[in-house]
Amino acid sequence: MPIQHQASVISNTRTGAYQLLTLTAGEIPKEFKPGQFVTLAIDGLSSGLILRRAFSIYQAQDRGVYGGTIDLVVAAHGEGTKWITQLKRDDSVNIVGPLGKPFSIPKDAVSCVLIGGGYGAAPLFRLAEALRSRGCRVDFILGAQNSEKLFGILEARRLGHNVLITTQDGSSGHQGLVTDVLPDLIAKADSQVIYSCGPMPMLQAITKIAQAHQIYSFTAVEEAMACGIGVCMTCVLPVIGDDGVTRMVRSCVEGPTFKGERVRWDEVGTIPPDTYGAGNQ
Amino acid sequence: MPIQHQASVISNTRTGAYQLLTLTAGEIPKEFKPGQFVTLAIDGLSSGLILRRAFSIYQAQDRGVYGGTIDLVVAAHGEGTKWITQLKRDDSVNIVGPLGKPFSIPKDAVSCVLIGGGYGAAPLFRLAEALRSRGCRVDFILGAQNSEKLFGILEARRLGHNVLITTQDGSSGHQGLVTDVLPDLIAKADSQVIYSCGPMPMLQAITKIAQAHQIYSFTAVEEAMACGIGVCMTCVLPVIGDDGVTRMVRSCVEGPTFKGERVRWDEVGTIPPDTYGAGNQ
Amino acid sequence: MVMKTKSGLIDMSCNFFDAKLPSPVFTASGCAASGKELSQFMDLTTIGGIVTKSVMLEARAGRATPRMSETPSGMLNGIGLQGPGIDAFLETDLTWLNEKKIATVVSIAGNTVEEFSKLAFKLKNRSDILAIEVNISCPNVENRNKVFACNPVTAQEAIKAVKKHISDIPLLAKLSPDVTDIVEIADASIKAGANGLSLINTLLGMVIDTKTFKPVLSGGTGGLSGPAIRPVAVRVIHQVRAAFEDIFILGSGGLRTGSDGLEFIAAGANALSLGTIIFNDPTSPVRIHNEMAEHLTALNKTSLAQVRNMAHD
Amino acid sequence: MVMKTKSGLIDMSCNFFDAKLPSPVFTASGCAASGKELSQFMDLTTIGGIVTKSVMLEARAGRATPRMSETPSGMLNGIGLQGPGIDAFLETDLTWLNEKKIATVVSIAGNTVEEFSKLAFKLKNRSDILAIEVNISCPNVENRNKVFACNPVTAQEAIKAVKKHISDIPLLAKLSPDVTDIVEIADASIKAGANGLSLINTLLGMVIDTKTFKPVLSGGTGGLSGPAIRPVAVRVIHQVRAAFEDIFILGSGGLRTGSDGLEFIAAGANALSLGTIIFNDPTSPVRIHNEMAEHLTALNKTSLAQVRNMAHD
Ligand SMILES: Cc1cc2nc3c(=O)[nH]c(=O)nc-3n(C[C@H](O)[C@H](O)[C@H](O)COP(=O)(O)OP(=O)(O)OC[C@H]3O[C@@H](n4cnc5c(N)ncnc54)[C@H](O)[C@@H]3O)c2cc1C
Ligand SMILES: Cc1cc2nc3c(=O)[nH]c(=O)nc-3n(C[C@H](O)[C@H](O)[C@H](O)COP(=O)(O)OP(=O)(O)OC[C@H]3O[C@@H](n4cnc5c(N)ncnc54)[C@H](O)[C@@H]3O)c2cc1C
Ligand SMILES: Cc1cc2nc3c(=O)[nH]c(=O)nc-3n(C[C@H](O)[C@H](O)[C@H](O)COP(=O)(O)O)c2cc1C
Ligand SMILES: Cc1cc2nc3c(=O)[nH]c(=O)nc-3n(C[C@H](O)[C@H](O)[C@H](O)COP(=O)(O)O)c2cc1C
Ligand code: FES
Ligand code: FES
Repeated sequence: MPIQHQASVISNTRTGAYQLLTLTAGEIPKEFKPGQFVTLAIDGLSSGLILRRAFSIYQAQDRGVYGGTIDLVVAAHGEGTKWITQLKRDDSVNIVGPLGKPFSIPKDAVSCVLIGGGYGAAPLFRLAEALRSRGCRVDFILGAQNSEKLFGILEARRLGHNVLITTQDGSSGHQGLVTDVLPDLIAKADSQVIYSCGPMPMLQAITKIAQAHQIYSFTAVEEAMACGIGVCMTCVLPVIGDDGVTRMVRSCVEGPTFKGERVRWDEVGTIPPDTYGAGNQ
Repeated sequence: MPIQHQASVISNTRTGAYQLLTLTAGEIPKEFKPGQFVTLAIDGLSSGLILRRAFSIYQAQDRGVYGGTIDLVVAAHGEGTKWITQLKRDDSVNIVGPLGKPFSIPKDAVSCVLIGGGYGAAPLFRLAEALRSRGCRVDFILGAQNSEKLFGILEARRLGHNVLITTQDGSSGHQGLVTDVLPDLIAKADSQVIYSCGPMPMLQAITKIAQAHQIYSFTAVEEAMACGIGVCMTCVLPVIGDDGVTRMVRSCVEGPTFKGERVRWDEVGTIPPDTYGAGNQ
Repeated sequence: MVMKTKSGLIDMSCNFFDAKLPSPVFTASGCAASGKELSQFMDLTTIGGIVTKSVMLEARAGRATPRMSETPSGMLNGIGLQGPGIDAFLETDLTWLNEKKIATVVSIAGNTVEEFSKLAFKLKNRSDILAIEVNISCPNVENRNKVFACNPVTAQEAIKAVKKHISDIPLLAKLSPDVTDIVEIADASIKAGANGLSLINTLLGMVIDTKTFKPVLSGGTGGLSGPAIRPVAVRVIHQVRAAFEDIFILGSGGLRTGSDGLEFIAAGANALSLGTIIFNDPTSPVRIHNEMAEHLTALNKTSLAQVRNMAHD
Repeated sequence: MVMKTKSGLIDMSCNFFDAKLPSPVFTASGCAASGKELSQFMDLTTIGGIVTKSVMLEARAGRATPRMSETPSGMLNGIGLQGPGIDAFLETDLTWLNEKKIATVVSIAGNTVEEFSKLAFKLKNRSDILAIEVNISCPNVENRNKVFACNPVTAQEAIKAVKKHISDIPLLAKLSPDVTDIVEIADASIKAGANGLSLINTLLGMVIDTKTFKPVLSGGTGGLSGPAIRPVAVRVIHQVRAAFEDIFILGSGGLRTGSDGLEFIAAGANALSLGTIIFNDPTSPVRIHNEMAEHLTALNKTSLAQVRNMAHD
């Protein structure tokens, strides 16, 4: 059950190209499962920005000196995230969460690859812990445009068997894309499941590789959201259901995590003609 | 000439019911004369509050470690002033000033009463200095609803011959209104000019007393302003010109200081039928 | 129905045709789906009720994404009425709402007069609906000429088609502010049998992406909502109330605070529906209800009804 | 006319009928008086020019205060066209503007068709005016039926009355967004002789004081302006441009940043006029001009003209 909480900023520190934001979160951490996100309102009643902003939950602590807390990794993008990245200790911010469907976790102790693009790595560390506690082997691939935009390398090293780094400009690790190094890793680690979070083209490419290797792919997508709680229908994408029918599905409540092969990646941003209800426009 | 300046907050401290806000002000202090005001923009480009807020200049320093600076006395009222009163050191705020017509200053060394209602006292201290440097005697009456809302008593004591205090709840000084104690002071100090700033009914009552005593009254009015620089025509009130004709006059550029007897106090908020242009609605 | 605030007691109840509700606050169509998601945040029986997302005859996939763009103090949406179609809606969504005893206004939208007629037929004689809102003002149709509420004749036809089948359930006509003379459209709707009016739907707007220089929304234009449009909503409600003393008005458009709600009531609204603010603050229906109560008791009022129409002299 | 930015060179010049101006940016009518006050903050010859406050035939005191109310990302105003009357305006204000060589669009407003005709007569054959803007859309008149731009017939009559006396000076008809079909009104204005259109004037709105429960503005309703209305302005400009490929459009409504200005240009505007944002930022005309130039060069554009109408396919 999602909870609305008036949070206080505990800290907001720079980490590479991002801000690591720690907030009081009340009961939210108790409800949290890896892959879920929270939304933050921008400013108070006089703000001209009325929509909330969504962020993956990076860490969630049940209890501590401040009660429950969560950590977010925030990239300054437009006006809303600029405001968030400038929050100071003790500032107040309204949060709602945990939201969305968490990652599916295999019953068995299988070998998993976790792939994060930029701040997309954020939700993967609590996932890695959950997988490890099931006895899964966990490997990481962290990719970004440049080394500044890589997130969580040290923690990946702590939790992962292998940690591969890629950057597009070659400033760290392999120069290129996460998908350059994925096939080799799958072969070496005998991976059974891939989890990924990052830009849509990356998720799509990973899913293709997973399909080629006949292994599972779970992706966490990022669609523009107005409400984040399933009431507005802005965040939809075409997803094939268990019955084989494509529907325009809300990524905030039926996602953000989807089985990769269920998302019609090529047709995101369109209504595929065979979508349920597409004939009645 | 008014100047637009991107100011930094030097300090923002509580003083009674108000915040004393010190800002860098570039060249504004050089241009400043007592009675003038500045306007502050609320927040950055994402703010839903697009109109500037007006504040009397309380102090203006030409030069110091921060270059020119100004001090304002700010009462939290609605959303805009709430934002201003919460500014922190080093926050940035856009200011425009000095704006408006300063108080007229007598050529001769006459006896003056300066009357401030609440934060309306703010513009009177630099005025007192200017008057004293002309050799004028200065007396103060500071009034407010309660003692929390009195501003500048110590400074008034430093600059004034007599300082009378009134509060409506009797928590300091005489219980009642500034006008209760004014006639006696005029008699005692042989006052020739009254300067006042505060709520409209106070300015009106003071002007009546001044007229009864056949002495000058200069008032600084507070009308809701959209632009503060004379381009929008929202801040008008009916004022009698040198030619005896009443016009709807902009209080931001032709005021905020007016000769008391020129303002048609009873008809503020109306267009008196004999106003210039009133026949052509 | 009398509630206690910091400053006193206040009767916040709302006469909604024959029903007496504990609050005038509803959720607006398209901004609370069919209630299930929001009910995680609050007990929807403590507010007035919900207006469900406009449902069409058939299932509908809606428009391609992007479907929204944030705008200054508002947003533009072009959802395109994605939904399950009336049959699935009645079976699943309305059944759930009835089980939970949530007062429900069912919003319907048709592409043609005939579709409105068929939709109404499906709702005939139902005793589990508080009212039917006839959405004749959705801006997200392919052709501006298809917005029924932009023309008194088409408005009248659509409402008549619904009224034909509906006798016992109050009908609300949801109107668009994008007209030269709202009173004319209101008049046509009332003459066609509308028992009340929902004022206002979104304003037609557009946002252009300044990287691609193309419209952001897949459909080009969309509906502008949120606090930005509130002064237009207040004006429309005031204007229509001045023309029709007795018509029931469900007010919407930019409500954010209890004070905003009271503006609407003073302008002439009988009840309120919250749209975009729900995205900002999912518990806003309860908050706004409480803020209105606090505001009124602080002014020594004892009932909400005391301020209704007060902005008229 | 070619200026240098961080990323390159860009031609920001604006073809304004026969004139070539250094910038497409104007100040909007009623938001810069007659230029004198603003010229303390910037050199008004470096921007496109100014549109003066709508002037009437006679001196006019305007409406009683309160004349404004702040609204979410906007404001409501009911100034009521306070001004000195055309004769005093020409003698004092226009003389000053000419002395300073500031390109000037003179805005006129009449209560009747005859007044428009008389105003036009006063402006006949003047070579010191860039254009005449005919304000047929001021919402602050006593009677909604008096808004000429709400009806194609009255719009046509007003424009014709002006055109009768004016041959050499371009005429812009300033239109209201508060109509069912803006293209119809635009068409009527063009047929009556308008050489261009100013889009948009304010939206009719109302704010109610929730202490007194009465309308805040002395006139009850007022005109809504500012960023809040920008998506409506972009939509109207886009809609009118789609209907009239060649008509000159002076765009206004909620401009705040250079990016906003480019939205207008891509939608079809030839030039821009800044209203409410001037109250927020008196140097915004220069800022917005520069932001547009920076934005365009960062996208490797070499002239503003390259993005005009780009939102149309
Ligand atoms: C499930 C989910 C998880 C996310 N996790 C993170 C995270 O961990 N760290 C992080 O830095 N960012 C994350 N994002 C992206 C973040 O939400 C956007 O960067 C942010 O909303 C942009 O807001 P803005 O005001 O800076 O940009 P603007 O462009 O001004 O935003 C305008 C509007 O568009 C929406 N929007 C714009 N870009 C995006 C986007 N990429 N995704 C969703 N909405 C968008 C905004 O919410 C807002 O409503 C996540 C998004 C989603 C959907
Ligand atoms: C010349 C002048 C000097 C002033 N000096 C001071 C001062 O030294 N200290 C101080 O605390 N206040 C001063 N004020 C009043 C101050 O400007 C208002 O309290 C402030 O604008 C209210 O803004 P808000 O956002 O809190 O209120 P809101 O009610 O939210 O404001 C809404 C709108 O109304 C306008 N407005 C509302 N009340 C007033 C008002 N009383 N005067 C002018 N505009 C108003 C605001 O500017 C804004 O545009 C002065 C006003 C003027 C005109
Ligand atoms: C995302 C979204 C979807 C909407 N869908 C509908 C709808 O299906 N039917 C309808 O009548 N109105 C719909 N509306 C309009 C709202 O019900 C409401 O009338 C309008 O948004 C103004 O209110 P607001 O400013 O509080 O949002 C929708 C609005 C939004 C923002
Ligand atoms: C205070 C004020 C006064 C205005 N006066 C006039 C006027 O006299 N004539 C006119 O045509 N438009 C007038 N307008 C409308 C503006 O010129 C402009 O079209 C409108 O405000 C939309 O632009 P904006 O959102 O940038 O302000 C006025 C607007 C404001 C805010
Ligand atoms: S963001 Fe509103 S339904 Fe997903
Ligand atoms: S506030 Fe705009 S003219 Fe005075």
